[in-house]
Amino acid sequence: MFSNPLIYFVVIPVVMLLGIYLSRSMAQIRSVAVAGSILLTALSVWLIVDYLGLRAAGDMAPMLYRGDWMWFSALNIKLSVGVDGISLAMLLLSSIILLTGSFASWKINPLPKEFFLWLILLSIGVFGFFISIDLFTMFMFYEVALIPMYLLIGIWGTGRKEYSAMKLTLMLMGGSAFLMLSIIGIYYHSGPDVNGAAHTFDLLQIAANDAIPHSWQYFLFPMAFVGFGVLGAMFPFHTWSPDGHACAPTAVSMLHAGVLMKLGGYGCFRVAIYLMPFAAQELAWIFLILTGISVVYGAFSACVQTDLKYINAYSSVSHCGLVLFAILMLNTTAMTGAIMQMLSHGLMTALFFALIGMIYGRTHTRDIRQMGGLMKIMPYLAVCYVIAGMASLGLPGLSGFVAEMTIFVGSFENTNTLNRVFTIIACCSIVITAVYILRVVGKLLFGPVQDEHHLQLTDATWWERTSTATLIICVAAIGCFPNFFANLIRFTFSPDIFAVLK
Amino acid sequence: MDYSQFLAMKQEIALLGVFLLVFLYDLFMPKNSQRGLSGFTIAIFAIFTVSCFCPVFISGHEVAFGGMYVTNPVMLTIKNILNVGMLIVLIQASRWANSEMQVIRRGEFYSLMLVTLFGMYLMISARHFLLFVIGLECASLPLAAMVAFEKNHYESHEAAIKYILTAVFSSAIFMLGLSFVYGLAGSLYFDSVYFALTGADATDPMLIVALAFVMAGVGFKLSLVPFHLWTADVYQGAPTSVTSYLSVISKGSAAFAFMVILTQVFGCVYSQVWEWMLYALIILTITVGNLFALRQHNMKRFLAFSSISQAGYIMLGIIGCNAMGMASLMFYILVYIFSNLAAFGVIQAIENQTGKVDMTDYRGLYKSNPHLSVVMMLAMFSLAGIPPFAGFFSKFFIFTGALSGTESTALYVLVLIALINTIISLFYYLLVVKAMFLSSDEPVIAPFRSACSERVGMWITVAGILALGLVSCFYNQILILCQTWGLPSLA
Amino acid sequence: MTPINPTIPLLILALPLTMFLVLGLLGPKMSHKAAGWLGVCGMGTVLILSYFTAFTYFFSGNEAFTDGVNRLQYIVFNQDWLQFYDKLVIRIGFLLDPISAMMLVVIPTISFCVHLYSMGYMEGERGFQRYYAFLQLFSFSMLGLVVATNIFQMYIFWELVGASSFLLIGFYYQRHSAVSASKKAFIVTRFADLGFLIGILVLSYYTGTFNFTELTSAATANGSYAISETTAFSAFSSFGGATFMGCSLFSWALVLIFMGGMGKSAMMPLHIWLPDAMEGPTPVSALIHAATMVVAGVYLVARLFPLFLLDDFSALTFVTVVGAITAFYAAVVACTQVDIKRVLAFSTISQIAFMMVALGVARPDIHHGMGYMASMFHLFTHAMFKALLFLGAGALIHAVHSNDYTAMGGLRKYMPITHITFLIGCLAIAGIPPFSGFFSKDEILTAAYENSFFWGAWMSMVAALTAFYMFRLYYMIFWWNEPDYSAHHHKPHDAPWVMTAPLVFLAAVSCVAGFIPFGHLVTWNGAPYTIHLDWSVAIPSVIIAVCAIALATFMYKKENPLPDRVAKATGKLWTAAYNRFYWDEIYLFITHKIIFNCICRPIAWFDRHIIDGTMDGFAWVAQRLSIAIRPLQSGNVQYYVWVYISGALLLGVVTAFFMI
Amino acid sequence: MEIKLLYYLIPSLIMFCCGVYGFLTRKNMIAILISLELMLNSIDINFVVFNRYLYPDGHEGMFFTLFAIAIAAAETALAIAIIINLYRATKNIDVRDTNKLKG
Repeated sequence: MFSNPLIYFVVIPVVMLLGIYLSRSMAQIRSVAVAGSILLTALSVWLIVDYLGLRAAGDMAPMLYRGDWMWFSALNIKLSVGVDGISLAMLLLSSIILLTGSFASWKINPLPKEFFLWLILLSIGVFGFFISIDLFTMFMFYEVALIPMYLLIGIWGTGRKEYSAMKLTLMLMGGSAFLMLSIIGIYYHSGPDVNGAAHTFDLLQIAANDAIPHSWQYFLFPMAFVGFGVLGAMFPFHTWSPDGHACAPTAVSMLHAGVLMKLGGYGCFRVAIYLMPFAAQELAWIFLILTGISVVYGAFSACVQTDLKYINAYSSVSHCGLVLFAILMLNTTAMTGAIMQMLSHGLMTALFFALIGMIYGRTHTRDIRQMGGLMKIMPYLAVCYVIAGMASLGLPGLSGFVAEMTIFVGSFENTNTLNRVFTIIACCSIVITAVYILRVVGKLLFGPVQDEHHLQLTDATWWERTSTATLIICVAAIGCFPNFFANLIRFTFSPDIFAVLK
Repeated sequence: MDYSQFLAMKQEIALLGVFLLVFLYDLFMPKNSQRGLSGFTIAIFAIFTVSCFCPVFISGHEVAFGGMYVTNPVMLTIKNILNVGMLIVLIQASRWANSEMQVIRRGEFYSLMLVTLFGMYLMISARHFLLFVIGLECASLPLAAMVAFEKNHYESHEAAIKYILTAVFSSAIFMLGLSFVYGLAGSLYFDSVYFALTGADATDPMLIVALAFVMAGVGFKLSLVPFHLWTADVYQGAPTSVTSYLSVISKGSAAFAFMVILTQVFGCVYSQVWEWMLYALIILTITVGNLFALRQHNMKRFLAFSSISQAGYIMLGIIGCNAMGMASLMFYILVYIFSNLAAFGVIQAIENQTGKVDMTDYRGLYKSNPHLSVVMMLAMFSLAGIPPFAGFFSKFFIFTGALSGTESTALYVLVLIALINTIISLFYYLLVVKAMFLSSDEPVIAPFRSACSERVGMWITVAGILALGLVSCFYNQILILCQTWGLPSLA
Repeated sequence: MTPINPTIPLLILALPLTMFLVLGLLGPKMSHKAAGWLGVCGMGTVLILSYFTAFTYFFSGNEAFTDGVNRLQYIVFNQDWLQFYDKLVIRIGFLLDPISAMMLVVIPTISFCVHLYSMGYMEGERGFQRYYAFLQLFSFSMLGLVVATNIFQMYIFWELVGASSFLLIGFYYQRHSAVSASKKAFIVTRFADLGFLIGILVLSYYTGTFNFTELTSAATANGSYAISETTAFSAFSSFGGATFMGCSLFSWALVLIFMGGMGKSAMMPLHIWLPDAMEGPTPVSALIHAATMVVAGVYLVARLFPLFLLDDFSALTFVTVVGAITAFYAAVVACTQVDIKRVLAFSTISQIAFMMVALGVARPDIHHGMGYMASMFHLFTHAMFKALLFLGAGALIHAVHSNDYTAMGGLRKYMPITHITFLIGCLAIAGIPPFSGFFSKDEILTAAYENSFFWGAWMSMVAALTAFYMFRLYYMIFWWNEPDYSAHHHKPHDAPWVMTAPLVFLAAVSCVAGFIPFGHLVTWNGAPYTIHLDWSVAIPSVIIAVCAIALATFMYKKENPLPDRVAKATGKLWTAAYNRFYWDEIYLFITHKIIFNCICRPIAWFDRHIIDGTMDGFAWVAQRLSIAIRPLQSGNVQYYVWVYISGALLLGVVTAFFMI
Repeated sequence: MEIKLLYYLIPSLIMFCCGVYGFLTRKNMIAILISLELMLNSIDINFVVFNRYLYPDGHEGMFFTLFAIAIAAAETALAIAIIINLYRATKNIDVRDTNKLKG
């Protein structure tokens, strides 16, 4: 079992949990967290390199590094792991954000030990989710990732934290209620497994069987899509996002917006569309409308917010909406773009939240009307903010651009009038994005200093610099060398693997 | 008469032996060594519990007394599950039982408890309604005495009055239903009734009313809505040890018995009649239980309503009407015992120390008593069905069990309603977590070290919460047993 | 043999980018001087390299660049950057053809001048290093734009120039006006780029390619590409006559792409950002908002010109109309402004519109597509003299510390070099021979008259206005009445050499650029021809220009009440022109009143109260229900039993009812 | 005159209903206990007559009745004990006053 490299994505965090539990000082906690997440990052980088090598050598299996261990034999529940380029990209994203999040929580107070314990428990859920290809295991990890949010926001958050934490948890659990039903439904219509069992939770097997009756797909697809869509902040199930993000502590916002929301998009294509191609084709239009609304609606809402985190949360609604939107276009290019958008948005929004946290930590306000001219006071953070903003509004050379362009080009491939219309509507979001990003940049960073007291504030410390610089480098890396990532992702979206693309 | 058939009842007989030992110890030991009673009881009950897993108890399908009594490995297992729960309850109760107030009545407490367990054994193993009724009464009447145990507390008396009156009323209803069944089927043997009803007209109003009354009678023990109203009052008024006993052991046995009755006696009229009745009961139970639990402040009362809604989830296992449903039901009971007892363990520890049982008293508990609050949190997460704790698995399996082998959309809708209810339940479980962890107030309860027995109880329950789900052998084993031995007569 | 070492073009792009990164990351650690000279040297190197490249292209006569008759397109390198699917690939490459080679001359020249000039102009400014970093970023983006091998590369760099323009306009970030101007510039051009993007999507969807070489030209034997009407026609026919809202999709695509050009080139109605963009440092205005970036729109249309030709001329007509209206509008507004940079800004708008009109009226059958050549020619000469004018204006502002020409007057005595060079610039733009503007503008007018008399006359009128407002400006600054300069701590004087040297150089170029045989170098299909001045157009336009100058002289040479009287006499019209015909107000109304207040706010409200309210509503309902059913738990055991028995009976009765 | 099954069942039903009615309306707990006894006894009648009239071959109903009587006795004894306990504590056995636990 431990010869499979993927298992270490769960094992390392578990060891980290133990290490942090045994830590006696803040320094030890930090070193465990940082060392562990560096290890995870290194592991995912190594796996990507190795994966590309295997693919280049002609390995055409849909998933590599497969491992299957029977768990609940009676229900044919297995602990199966396996990754393709998409999961690898997501693993890399998660480990980078965990790393930068650890740096961003360098001085977390109070209860640092508990904070990191929960944070890493959350990351176990995330990593586990991305490596699993067994629906049950996947779902289990999915829920593991959800619940630490409650405590992380509730204890270390700010503002109306108890309300927000509760709302977030309940809404996400509401989504997973639909999801659970859908998963059980899929299970009972999955068709036989290779080992002779009547039903299976194995994603690849279910997709290969393609045995879910069409009438059931009509029922199960919306369930699964809405279930994951809630986490993907799909309109109208997105309202947990602004409140939740606004109240969460920095690292949690980072991890949540950066990675956890990606679980939604990932699940949508990996479970809903992958397993139920028929319904995906038939019902895509409903969700296309919803996600199309998400895209512009989030952007318009962000235009009038005054709280930095709310702005970013609504912007996340818009950008994550674009992810789901692209997935629903059901063609290779758009879906590749969706994954790139996930990566891009993950990094970019983590950067945003990190910066907002750092600014908030200094000024103790997130209201843009009470701040101004920060460029003069904390140039490093301000420049980073501008870069994040530029990435968000899709400046070439940064990650947002390549992702959005891939999505738009891909979406336009779809000749359906509705899709076309919504593609053009979604395109409009790039203008609105520019509006709200520049509004913030103009008010917050530029202009005269609003508050005399702010003049005393200091610029970023070394750990904050590390955290933000890492993210910026990643954002720029995707933006400058998109083809590497596109090729990593595209393999999965071939008609041989994704029935819906036929 | 062939006395060898008593051998089939070896578990019951062993339990009676335990009962007698405890009874005699209480009767004949000098007063100065009375303090050893609880330790003695725990010890011999632990031996009994462990030995029940030994091969000597394991047998195939055995029948005694002309088919009135049946045992098989599935029943052995459910009894073992109850034993484990009982053991934890005993351990947790020992501090309370050793307190000055209870010293003189300790013997009765243990004896009565063992007798109720004996009654539950009979309920589980009965294949004749006479034996079943005896078991039922044996399981519920001594409980009334136990509820009334806190002689100096008015609440205890009121709870006991409510319990005994409702219990008798419900057994009257139950027996009225049985009389109708007898009138229709001419026998009280489960299988005879089953065969008699096989050809019967399912729309016979007499049958339907009989069924409703039988369901009401067992539903009382399970506290299904609308037969649940006694629950909260009794749970609140009873001594906490008794409450925890009521909420898990008594409920667990009743759930199993309910499944046996519905599937093995009325199985033939399944789809026509009781399926819909059960749907209604489940939806009502889960929803009403949840809604009541939303606004409770007394922890015991809160857990009472939570246990009502949990009973609704347990009922989902019956719907599948097959081995998987049964296994899920048993597994659910097992996990529920551990989770709920963990919660009650914490409540008891705090109540014994400070006398506080209100949720507002739990504010800031993490600051003063981190371990207790972590145990409580795990219990709440497990009850709410959060992975990786056992509750998640039991919930997932119970839903899987409910939907196994069905294409019925109505059933999916039912499960969806149950799932949506989990959100409400999550809300109120999180309220407890919120009080303990999120509140920035100064803790109400000062730091203290709980008694050794309480800690042992908590360790066991926490181990259960962590291990029962993640370690797959428990469920796998139960399911295999159920597939081999459970529900033979059903399609 | 490769016709050109690919390292050189690569360096042309890589060097400014490297400089940007170096100056951006290490700049704060450097001294101002070091950073400035690093930037200047970097740009100097780029200048040399691109001159080398351009001259190699034009004059080496290599068969990759010309097949003996026509000039060819040559791709130096073309690297895959992002693949969408098998055919549709974004590449980053380097295309050499007449117009890109011409731009390779224009951009580094102006950029270098500005770099040098800024050493003096920006001396001691906070963020000096940052300024140079941004200049390098801009140069990189602009160069990348012009050498783009495919439309998506162009779009990428198009966005990048937009961003660097944003950063440079907002350079004085503590000034509100600068911040809002930069925001406006970015958002308006962004809006235009939306059209561009959708245009690209449509075009690439039907033609299946982004590459210019596959859209407009065909490969020749030696690996180069020649403009080919056949290829363009196949791109056109790949649309299969698809229509949308009554117009062919092909027209839509072109018009949408042109919309991007309208934004960048400040055509009506997307021109509003350019005058405000003058909030940036003046050298930036010279570089970005006069000479290079703003002509990107013209360049874009020129790039896709073969496609525009195919669209039954309807897209070209659109271009012409937009250009003509803009030219006139901007000229009229320029006559009334008092801020010298604004006058120049409107003049820029007007001149770019000239180029647009030139493209719009160009037809291959009229004088070898003369309009195209004229447009590019004007682009070239305009870049030089407009940069000159802006840099001159910068020197003036540097001297008197004000943009407003009421604070100026009689400066000819104090700043002789500036005065002479500025005058040359004015003469050039007014179209007085032998200055460069005369030649290029004359070609445009000729092309316009060839197309139709109406356009010719219209543009002649605009040319007259141009001469008038430029000399109004000139007189107001250098003559008119001398204000009291003693308030300043020193008298105005000429700038240091780093600032005057570029002025002199550009003035010299403006004097001689008109004699460049442009027709031999830049034509729409690469076929060279010789330009002949059409005297029937040239002589009247010179006369008109002289008359306009005379009028300006009459009105503005000495302080007199005539201008005020004229202003009063024209009344509302003058006020409207002074207020730029209220375009800004209209935009403000639309964005703030309509979009912000009628869309964003309601949506935000809707989200908080309706959507979120619904979610909270569920919780509220649950709580209310919880309260509502509370009496059920009354505490009375008889009541419990009552519920029990009625529940049991109901269960039975209802079931029985449904069963029977 | 032949005595039919129904002649027994109807009084039994009436008895049961009286019991229920008594339970629901009496204030005194002892009276409630008496009502419960009525209900239980009516069930006994049911069993006996069913056995006698419908299934005269066996004795299951009879046996059940015997056990039911015993159980009823036990229940009553226990209930009375608890009522006495309550009476000692509060000097009041009005069922409507024992409603402190609610909500």
